[in-house]
Amino acid sequence: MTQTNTAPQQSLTQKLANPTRFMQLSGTLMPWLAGAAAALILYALYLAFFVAPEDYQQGQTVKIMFIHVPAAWLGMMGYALIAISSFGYLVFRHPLADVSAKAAAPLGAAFTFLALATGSLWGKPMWGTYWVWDARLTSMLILLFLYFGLMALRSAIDDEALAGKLCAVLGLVGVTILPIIKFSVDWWNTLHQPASVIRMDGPTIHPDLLWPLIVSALGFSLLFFALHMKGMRNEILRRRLRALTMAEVDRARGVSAPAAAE
Amino acid sequence: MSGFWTLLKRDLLLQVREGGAVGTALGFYLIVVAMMPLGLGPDLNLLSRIAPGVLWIALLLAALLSLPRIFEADDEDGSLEVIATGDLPLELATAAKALAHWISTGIPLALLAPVLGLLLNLELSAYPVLVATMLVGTPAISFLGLVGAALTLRARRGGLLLALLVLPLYIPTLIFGIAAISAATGGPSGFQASFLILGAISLFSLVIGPVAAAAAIRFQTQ
Amino acid sequence: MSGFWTLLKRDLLLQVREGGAVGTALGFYLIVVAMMPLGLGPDLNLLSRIAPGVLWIALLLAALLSLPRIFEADDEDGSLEVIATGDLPLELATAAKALAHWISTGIPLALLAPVLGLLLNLELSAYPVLVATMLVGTPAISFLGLVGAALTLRARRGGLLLALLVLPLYIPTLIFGIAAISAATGGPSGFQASFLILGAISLFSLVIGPVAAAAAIRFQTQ
Amino acid sequence: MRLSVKHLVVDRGARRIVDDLSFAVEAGEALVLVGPNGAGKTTVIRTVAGLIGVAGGSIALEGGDAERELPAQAHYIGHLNALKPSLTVEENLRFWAAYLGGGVVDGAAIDAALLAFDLEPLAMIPAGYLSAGQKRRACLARLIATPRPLWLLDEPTVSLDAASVALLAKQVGQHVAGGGLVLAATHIPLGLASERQLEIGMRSAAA
Amino acid sequence: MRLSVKHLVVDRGARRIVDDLSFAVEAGEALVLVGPNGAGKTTVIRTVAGLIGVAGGSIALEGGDAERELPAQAHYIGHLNALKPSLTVEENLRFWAAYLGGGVVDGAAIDAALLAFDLEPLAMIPAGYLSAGQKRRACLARLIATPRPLWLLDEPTVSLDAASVALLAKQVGQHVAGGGLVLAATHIPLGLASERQLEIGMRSAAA
Ligand code: HEM
Ligand SMILES: Nc1ncnc2c1ncn2[C@@H]1O[C@H](COP(=O)(O)OP(=O)(O)OP(=O)(O)O)[C@@H](O)[C@H]1O
Ligand SMILES: Nc1ncnc2c1ncn2[C@@H]1O[C@H](COP(=O)(O)OP(=O)(O)OP(=O)(O)O)[C@@H](O)[C@H]1O
Ligand SMILES: [Mg+2]
Ligand SMILES: [Mg+2]
Repeated sequence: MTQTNTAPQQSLTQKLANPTRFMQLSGTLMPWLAGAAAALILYALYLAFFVAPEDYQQGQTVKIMFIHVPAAWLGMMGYALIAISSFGYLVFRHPLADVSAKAAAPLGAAFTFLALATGSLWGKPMWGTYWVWDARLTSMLILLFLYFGLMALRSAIDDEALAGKLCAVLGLVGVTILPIIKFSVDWWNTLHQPASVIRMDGPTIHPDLLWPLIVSALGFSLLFFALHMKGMRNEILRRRLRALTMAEVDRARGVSAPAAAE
Repeated sequence: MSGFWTLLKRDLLLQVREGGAVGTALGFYLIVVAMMPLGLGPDLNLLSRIAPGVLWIALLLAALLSLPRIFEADDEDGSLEVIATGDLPLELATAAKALAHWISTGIPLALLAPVLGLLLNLELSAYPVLVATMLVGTPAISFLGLVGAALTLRARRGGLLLALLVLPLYIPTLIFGIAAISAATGGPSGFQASFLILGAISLFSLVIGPVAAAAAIRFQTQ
Repeated sequence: MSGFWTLLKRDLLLQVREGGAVGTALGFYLIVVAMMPLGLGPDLNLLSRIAPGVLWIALLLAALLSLPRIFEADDEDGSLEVIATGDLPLELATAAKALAHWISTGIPLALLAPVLGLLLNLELSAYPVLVATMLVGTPAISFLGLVGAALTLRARRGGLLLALLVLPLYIPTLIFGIAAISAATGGPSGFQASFLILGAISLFSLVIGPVAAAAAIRFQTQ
Repeated sequence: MRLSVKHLVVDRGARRIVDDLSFAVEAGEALVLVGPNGAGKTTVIRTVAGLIGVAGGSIALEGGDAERELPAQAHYIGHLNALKPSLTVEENLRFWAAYLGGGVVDGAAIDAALLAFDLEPLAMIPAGYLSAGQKRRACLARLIATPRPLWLLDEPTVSLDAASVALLAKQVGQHVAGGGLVLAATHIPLGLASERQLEIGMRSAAA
Repeated sequence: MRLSVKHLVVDRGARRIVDDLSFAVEAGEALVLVGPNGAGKTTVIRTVAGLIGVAGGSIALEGGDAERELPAQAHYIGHLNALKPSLTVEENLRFWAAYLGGGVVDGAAIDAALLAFDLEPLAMIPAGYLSAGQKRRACLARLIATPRPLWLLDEPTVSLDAASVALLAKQVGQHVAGGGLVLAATHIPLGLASERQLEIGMRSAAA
């Protein structure tokens, strides 16, 4: 038997109340976040170019690392953010969760793409080719496809509320399959290729390289969150604008409604 | 549960009545495999080396093309909404449809694979393994595909979008499917592990597929 | 003729309005190309050797999946019947739809091909030839595909059957498309000949496609 | 038994279509929703059938089978006929009877359903070959093939000729006389002996 | 002008649906086909619209534009509305006006068409968001946006409320008064001032 509790006041306006608070909070937070991100990234660049030593093997190209590695981490984190938001949206029906998931998709895709692009640029001097079908590279590429899928699904459905729910379902299915992909791709590569995977191991990183890397990672993380917050703000504003236009249309219709009812 | 069988029986009956569904999928499979030598060159050594991969990729594509039909017809003529008002939970109803897809598409494709293996000069010893691997792997194709079919039900450009959503999810099946066959035909060992993982992926999708698909459909009848 | 441009404009507008049609086709293209190394193994020498074939086959498949939409939506909502009562001969109306398909699918796919060439380690010198060949070859994909789309309009299992009908028609394009690229990158000579033949096939399908498609549609409105 | 809808609120897209609507249908009663195009009749019926989620208020079938969801106790007849073109009229009907009846098909009920909508001459014809009105009748036959207490009918008479409308009116009358509940939306009078009408206004004016 | 149908024979599948039917519609006249479900009304209208081939007999628009095919001089309104859900009502209408009018869009005619079916408040809404009756009205507006002498209407009033039926009746009346021709099939009276009815029998009994 369908039973829904009567909640006459749980209306659209109430749902918008939360985003309103979010808008205020994020409005004050934004400048600080952006400023801190810029400062840290500048400091990291300074460290990278003037303090960090050249790698004895890789020479100047090692500097790509300070962008590449944070981008790779954030690319992966973006999907985690989407998964958490999707869960929040499906379970708690919180509209902000959908806004967060929507804003995170292009951002995560951009960082993933950045990791891929810087990785391939780095690959040319290191491996002599822009691309190899190495496990890590392949799983990163598939992650990019998952982002593409999410964005394509959202763009293919008119009804925004529906699109949000369906993307949440896809986001959750994707996250359960993601570890399997990572694991399977790792396995696939070691099957077909000798263990000649060209990659420095964490511990071999010289402390002089590690410190700028950490600063840079922090800076890029703040940048990610700043952009994410900006994206969410834009999306909320866009939704409000849409609601206003719809209301306008409704009002126009309301005026002539009695004529239709006659 | 009786609703489950009723639905499964009807879906299979429709496949038969609408004639040639199975034949079409098999034909497509055949053509894609036949196109490969045209595209990649007729070198038999090369072909036999890449045969497991070609067979799996072509199978994925053939199954993929038949996915949109899982819900489309029932959605267009309003049946899906009536199905949603049945006693049967929607999760089981979607599972019945995925099962019908597997029986009418997955199994025939898996059984045809050895014949196409001949075209690609696949080692004879690989044939039993090929069929076994595909029979164990194809449920994942149907049940993960179910999610894609449900998600893209009302989306424009159904088929293409569906492919875009579903192919990444198919990658583990592809990799372990190929690994199992390669291992069995003298590649690095580990056939059993790949085979078991393949089965695990199928079981996993048996659970997750219908649940996600039912949720997606509920959202879309709105 | 003004009806021709009206229809072309609307079809392109719908592609834009319905968002991401182009992106979806590109995404699918990318995924299928990426699946090949997963299936065939990561050996770069092998991949660069078969790259032209892989790029062409994946392009065919991506175009193929977008074909059903050419007429489907217009048929479902009744527009096709109204189009048939217009002043514009149905042959030109179908040509407008094929042209819209080429602009929105063929051209973007051809332009994306070089990027995917990178993934397959295709020789850099081949890129201009690759794009030129694909731009000249893809009209045949759209205009021959048109016939398939029209023939399978009312058939159940549209996508699969369509693929089965159309893929054989695509084989000449595939063969000469690959031949032209191979010839240009140091394979056997004869680039010019392959390229011209490819153009001839496209011109031929430009004529035959709309005529056959219009006939098929007339039979099906009955 | 009693269908009671209280303070129903329904949104579609971002718009509020139904705002605080309350009504009840008693056993043995037929309630017809009337109102201009776009008033929200379809929305209300689909919401009761569980196909659209509610944004507020409650829908309950008091005195119904507590074990089963409301939609599983109702027949929903929408704009589409839910017929498979390649199955015959009888096969279509049997499938729905089996599916909606939990696997049990009562042969006598199928015959009664075919008879009720004058479908016997068409029983062996694939549904794809029927005219618009014949299809609609084949769809309506579902109501008789599986007994369910609540009928939700959205413009059931579309494409029906006068004789067929009378057949439908007779079936609705019998269902109501037997203690059934009917909630219908239509622009054309159903011609029932006793029906209550509920006027649904243009909600958007109020929202 | 005169639509003259002589000894028309139409087969569908392997069955003869229309057998030796003759009728004529004069300029300034509305002919309404009536008959039970499955009588062949849809078949006749689609045949006149050129969507079904004839098995015998002739269909001609005497005194029409000799340069153009009959279907290009007629508006066909079938069961489906021919609206793109992602285009607004006005965009849909403009497209059809441009396509059916040979590329020329008369802005005033579009406005008149929107006005005629009370669509102005809905003009900017994507067609996918409309209710059943609103969609039907948007479909009918095509009749006004491009002038064509012959209107072929297959159950044009489906889903329309009483007010909208009156709007349609008014437009049909004006078209006829201006010398136009109308051939319609319907189960519900259109409410025209003057209409001639043609009863089509149950062919299947005879076949
Ligand atoms: C397109 C090509 C590439 C992709 C997609 C890629 C991807 C990644 C990813 C996902 C990570 C994060 C891994 C983790 O922390 O678990 C990473 C880290 C790293 N990558 Fe790349 N990479 C690429 C090319 C390269 C190249 C050419 C080099 C240098 C030879 C390189 C050096 C590194 C290093 C040093 C790290 C940090 C390692 C660590 O965290 O232990 N990458 N890359
Ligand atoms: N999918 C949708 N998204 C947003 N709004 C919608 C959607 N479907 C319908 N509407 C709007 O909801 C309102 C009510 O529609 P509904 O279909 O319930 O009307 P109705 O009373 O059944 O009308 P009709 O008599 O024309 O069938 C209309 O104003 C319509 O524009
Ligand atoms: N595609 C088809 N193939 C074969 N027979 C058909 C087909 N479509 C309709 N028929 C048959 O043709 C006859 C006339 O159908 P038609 O649709 O013209 O009737 P109609 O007068 O419009 O009826 P209604 O009032 O129900 O719309 C019917 O008996 C129907 O069974
Ligand atoms: Mg309605
Ligand atoms: Mg009819």
